Amino acid sequence: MLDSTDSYVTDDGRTIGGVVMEMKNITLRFGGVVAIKDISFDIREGEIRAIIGPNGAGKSSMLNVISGFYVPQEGQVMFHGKPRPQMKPYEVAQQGIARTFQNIALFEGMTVLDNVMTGRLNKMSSGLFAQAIWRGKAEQEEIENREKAEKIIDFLEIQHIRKTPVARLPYGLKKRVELARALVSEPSILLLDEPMAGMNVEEKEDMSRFILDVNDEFGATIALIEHDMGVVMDLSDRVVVMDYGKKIGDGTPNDIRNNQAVIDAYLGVAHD
Amino acid sequence: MPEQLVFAMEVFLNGLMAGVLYALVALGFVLIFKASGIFNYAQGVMALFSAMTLVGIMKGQVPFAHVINVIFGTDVHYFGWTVPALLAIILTVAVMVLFAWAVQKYIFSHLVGQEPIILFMATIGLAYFLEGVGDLMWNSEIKKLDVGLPQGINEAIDNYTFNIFDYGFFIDNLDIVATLIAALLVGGLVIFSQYSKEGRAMRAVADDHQAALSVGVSLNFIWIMVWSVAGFVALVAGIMWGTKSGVQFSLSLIALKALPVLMLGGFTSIPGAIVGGLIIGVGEKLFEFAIGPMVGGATENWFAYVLALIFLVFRPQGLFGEKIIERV
Amino acid sequence: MFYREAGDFKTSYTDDNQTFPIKFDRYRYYVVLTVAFGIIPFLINDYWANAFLLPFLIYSIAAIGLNILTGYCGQVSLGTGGFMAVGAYACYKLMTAFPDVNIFFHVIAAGGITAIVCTAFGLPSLRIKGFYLAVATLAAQFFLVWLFNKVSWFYNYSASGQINAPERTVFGVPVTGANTEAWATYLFCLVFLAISAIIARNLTRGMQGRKWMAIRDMDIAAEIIGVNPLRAKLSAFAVSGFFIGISGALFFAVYLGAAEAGDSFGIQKSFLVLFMIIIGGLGSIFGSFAGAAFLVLLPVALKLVGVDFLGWPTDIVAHIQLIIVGALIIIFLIAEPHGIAQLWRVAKEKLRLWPFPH
Amino acid sequence: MKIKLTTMALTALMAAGPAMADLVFPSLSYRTGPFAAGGIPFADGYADYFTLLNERDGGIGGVPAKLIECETAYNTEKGVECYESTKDEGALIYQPLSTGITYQLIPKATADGIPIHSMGYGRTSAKNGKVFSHVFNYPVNYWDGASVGINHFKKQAGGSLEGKKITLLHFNGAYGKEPIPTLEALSAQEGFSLNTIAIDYPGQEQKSQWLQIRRERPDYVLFWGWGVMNQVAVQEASNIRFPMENFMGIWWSGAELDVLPAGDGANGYKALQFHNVGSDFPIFDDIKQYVTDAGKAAGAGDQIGTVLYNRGVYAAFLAAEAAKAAQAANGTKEITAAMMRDSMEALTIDEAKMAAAGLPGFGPEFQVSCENHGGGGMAAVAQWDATAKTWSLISDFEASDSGIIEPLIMADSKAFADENGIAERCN
Repeated sequence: MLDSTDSYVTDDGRTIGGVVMEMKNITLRFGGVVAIKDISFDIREGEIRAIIGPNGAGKSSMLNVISGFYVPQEGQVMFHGKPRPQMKPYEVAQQGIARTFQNIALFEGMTVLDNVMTGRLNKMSSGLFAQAIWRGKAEQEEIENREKAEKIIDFLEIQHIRKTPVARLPYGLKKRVELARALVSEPSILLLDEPMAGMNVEEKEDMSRFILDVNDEFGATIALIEHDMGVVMDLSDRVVVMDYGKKIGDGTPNDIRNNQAVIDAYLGVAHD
Repeated sequence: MPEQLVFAMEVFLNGLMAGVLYALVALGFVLIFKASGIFNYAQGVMALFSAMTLVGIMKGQVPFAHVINVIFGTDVHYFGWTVPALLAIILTVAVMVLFAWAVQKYIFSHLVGQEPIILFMATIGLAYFLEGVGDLMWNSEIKKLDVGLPQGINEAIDNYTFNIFDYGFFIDNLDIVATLIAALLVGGLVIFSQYSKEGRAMRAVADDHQAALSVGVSLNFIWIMVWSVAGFVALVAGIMWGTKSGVQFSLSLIALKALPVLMLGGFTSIPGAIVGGLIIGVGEKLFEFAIGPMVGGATENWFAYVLALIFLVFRPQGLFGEKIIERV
Repeated sequence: MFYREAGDFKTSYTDDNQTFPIKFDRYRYYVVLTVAFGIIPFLINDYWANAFLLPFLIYSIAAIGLNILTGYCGQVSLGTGGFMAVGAYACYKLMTAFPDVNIFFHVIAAGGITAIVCTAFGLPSLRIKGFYLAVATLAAQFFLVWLFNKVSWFYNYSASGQINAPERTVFGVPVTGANTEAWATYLFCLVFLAISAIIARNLTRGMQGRKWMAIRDMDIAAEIIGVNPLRAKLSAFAVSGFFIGISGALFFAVYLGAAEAGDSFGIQKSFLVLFMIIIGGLGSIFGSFAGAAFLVLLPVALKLVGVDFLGWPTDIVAHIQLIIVGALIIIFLIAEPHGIAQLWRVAKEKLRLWPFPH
Repeated sequence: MKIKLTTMALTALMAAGPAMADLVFPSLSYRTGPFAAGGIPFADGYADYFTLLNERDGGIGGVPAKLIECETAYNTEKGVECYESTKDEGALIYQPLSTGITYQLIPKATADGIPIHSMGYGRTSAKNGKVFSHVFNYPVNYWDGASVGINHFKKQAGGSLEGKKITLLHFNGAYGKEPIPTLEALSAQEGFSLNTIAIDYPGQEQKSQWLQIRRERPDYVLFWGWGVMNQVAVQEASNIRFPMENFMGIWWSGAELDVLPAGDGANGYKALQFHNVGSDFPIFDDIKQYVTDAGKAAGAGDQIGTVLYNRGVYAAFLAAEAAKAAQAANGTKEITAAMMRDSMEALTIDEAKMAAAGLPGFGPEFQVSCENHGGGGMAAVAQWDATAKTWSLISDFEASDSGIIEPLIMADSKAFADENGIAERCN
């Protein structure tokens, strides 16, 4: 058993650090419905952590708890070993947690470039007045942000649609733009909500490659939700399995593959 | 009983009566909004237009007389006949149905799927258009409207309350009639939407356009119907207000009285419109009674909005509006 | 070929971030500026200034203000008339209280005061959305007008409740009061419009604009990626109020010269400015100009045609004017819901390809 | 299709040609908008009077009067546009017909040297000609109205208002607040208690106000309303059975259209007037003969003799008289706005002039001077007879209490002069 501060090196040579975020006995209810029931798990620095489960298992709700959009009735989110006080979603984002959404949540009225640039909003320190006259620091920061954004745009290979309004893009590209928007904020933890949902095999391969590259090149910790077991098993270092709001498995892909509860959930054994 | 309390009771009752009329106007908004997502700013002008049409038909006015006279150099004003009130009302309803059809065919069938604000703007354009047409058609004089509704203080209530409180309450007969008619109208609408085939189709459309389409409900027909019903409601409101003040431009401004009611009651709820109307009616009258004299009076216009605003801050979807669940 | 962007390469991000990245646009912009500042002042007369140019300039500022709030930040407001009244009355109080300070600063200060008031009335926007908010802003409209009517301090206790703009000069040239020259009032307003447009453009092309648009397009997602909705919305209300306040101050002091809250800043003003930005184009600075020009010019043009040219009775013309304005609004919305600005963009694309349509 | 419009267009085009010699009278009318019903008869009367002069007398002193009508819809911005579009046509006098537009035109017209006549509206303190060189508000203003009204009630009460309760019910805006200072001063002098109740635009709903009146039982109610406010107020007064003879409106709340919708309930309602009512004057025969029957009437022709039509005629009559006097004084038929102004400042209206114009006893006799641009401040009280459906004057034109009003006018005009750095004239 690893300690929360221990680090180790994976088979493909990446270093996985200590625990950066820990969910402690999270319970979330909507009225009478229990979406998440007493779930605990942790995320380590530099790892790719997957949360899987059938529809309605509470995966997205879990992600929403992490990004501060839902406030759990019970339990605690530990961040860097300290309990995180209740905060607004934008404050969570300011701590370096970026995310994408299951049903793409891009800003449809803006161009790809503007969408990506928006991801850097927390890196901008000049005030309203400085921006109004567009001189000095405001202009400098704008250029810096643009350079960073262009790097990400190059990296995700979406240069050609830079100035296209997002509303005109096909689904797969939109997903990529959303990833770019999250990446450009240089997050310490990146939350991906079904990054490959609705994609064809080719697009899925592309996306998997991007996720691995992001983890590798930017050293980002990634927590992702995915439906597609196959992809998840190949991608992730550790997997949490949820079903009906409960955690039914947690471990390396190999552990999960052999976990009877998981197999039952996925093969549809009747709940009793 | 202390005098002020007695006065407050009188104000309260009158507020309720005023509230019923507000609710009536608000109802027209709700019907259209529920079925088609259109926030119909023209509702007030529709009230004016329908009341003008009613008077015009009753008096046998020649439509567009002024324009005709100017173009052809003629001097026609009246056909020389008069039409009984009931028949005139039926004819006016027919005009409003025709109007509903035209609105649907020439405007909103071309705007399907647009954003709400675009639809809203279109109704403001419609309001301008209708205002211009109405004046050209029936001229801009103040027209006396008399379809036989009683007016003036209700003696019975005056005497009755005088015996109890030593102060006779003032309740206008017109308000009592208006309340009864509004109640009948609302009851009728509820029965219509619950029990008739068209009514059920209307509710189906309100719930889910796509689903309603897929089970074979004609959206076009429903929308025309909803606009017609709203036109009818506008006519009733126009008659009530027009009886008191004569039919004139300011009837179109009663829409502004209905907006706070909508905020309070929710844009999609018929009971909301009624309860909201009553709350606004009573609230603004009581505020004017209690606080008005201290701040110089004439508070009703803004107080209705402020009341609705305060309310909304605590309940953003209105009184009966559907609860907003935010998801990502 | 009339409109060219090929061969116009950018070598730095600064170049690419310009307001008019395309050379052709930039030249046209300089031409417009030259005409506006260098030529019109020599041609202008009282009629053109008061019937068209001043209202156009002033409404453009108001439209830019409302466009920031509604077009960029997605918060529909029907309180514009009330906020213009704040600007007007603030300007009046400042003009009469500090007669020695230049009117230029009074107008700016009036904008600042309006920004504060507007922000206060923007607070409910955190809870109330969409049409509910639009109707809620009417509370501001009615309350403010009532207030300016009721509290006689605002109109210096004058018997009539009207406010009158006393004469004030800039560089010795009167811009308010009885003895103004058309060119002076025109230039004075034009300077404010130019400043407003530049500030608005800078704000909307940068990070602040992106935050506003993010809130407009999807407020929940915006909050999750780090936009503070409180600050974004309130800053939009503040900036919008600043411009609307300036326009209200100019409207009263330079254009009308005398005003009364209910008369000059009623709910019709709120609707008019909203029309302007919707017909012009939501979320477009150019659209604010186009919408203001359209709605200021149209009634005057219709009147000229109807009364002066065709000789029709004024009332028929006025009614037909209502019908035409109403019909045009509807036709516009059906033909191009995104306003004149979008028509312009489409036309540019066509021109760029011309004469090779494919 | 024989189109009258085209002929009208042609005449308009031809008229726009070299006919510079005409005497130009712009009419800033409002035949549309919220107050159209009141604006139409006035505009008709104004236009018909000049048409009559042209048709019957060949104009004023032989020069045709040219009326340029411009639609303001009671909207201040349109009013400004109208002013600018007509002033270069040689306009002699403006009657803005709206207090808001008057306020805007005061500085503009003064600078352009064109006189303004705001008859029974506008800025009350413009009566002080020392400060307002180009603005005239003869024969009467709102403060006179308030004073005459109170005097009437005083007479009605048997000579004293001591201990009486009087309520001012008013439009919640500049116009409605005008009489308050006068009434406050009068209340101190006469010993009645004054209460003011405001009604917000548009005034469609006045339940609160009338419940308050019913509770407080004032002895008299004075009323400053306009538009739908008038009809509703009269109706509500009759609903609560307020004694109509104790309810009096200002001259903008005293036309047929204000009382007709209330039917019999309006019987006995009073209103102040500064000109006579009814169609029993020789001029109306001429108007019928030369204007209406000749198909040249501005409106439908059914407004003749109504209060607001008569007011339009009266306004036109006063303008025409001033123009006539200017022609005589300057020995030229083609007068300018400056001559018009000088003539207005020396205008005398007496019975002879009125009778000569076919308007015997139509208005008060008065004189205008450099110091006094407001005339004699005389008004009469009219009462409505619901059975006969007519207004009739029940008093003579009586003067207001100038001891109360003069100091108020001086104070307000001085404030304006100070704010705008105007030096007093007439010294």
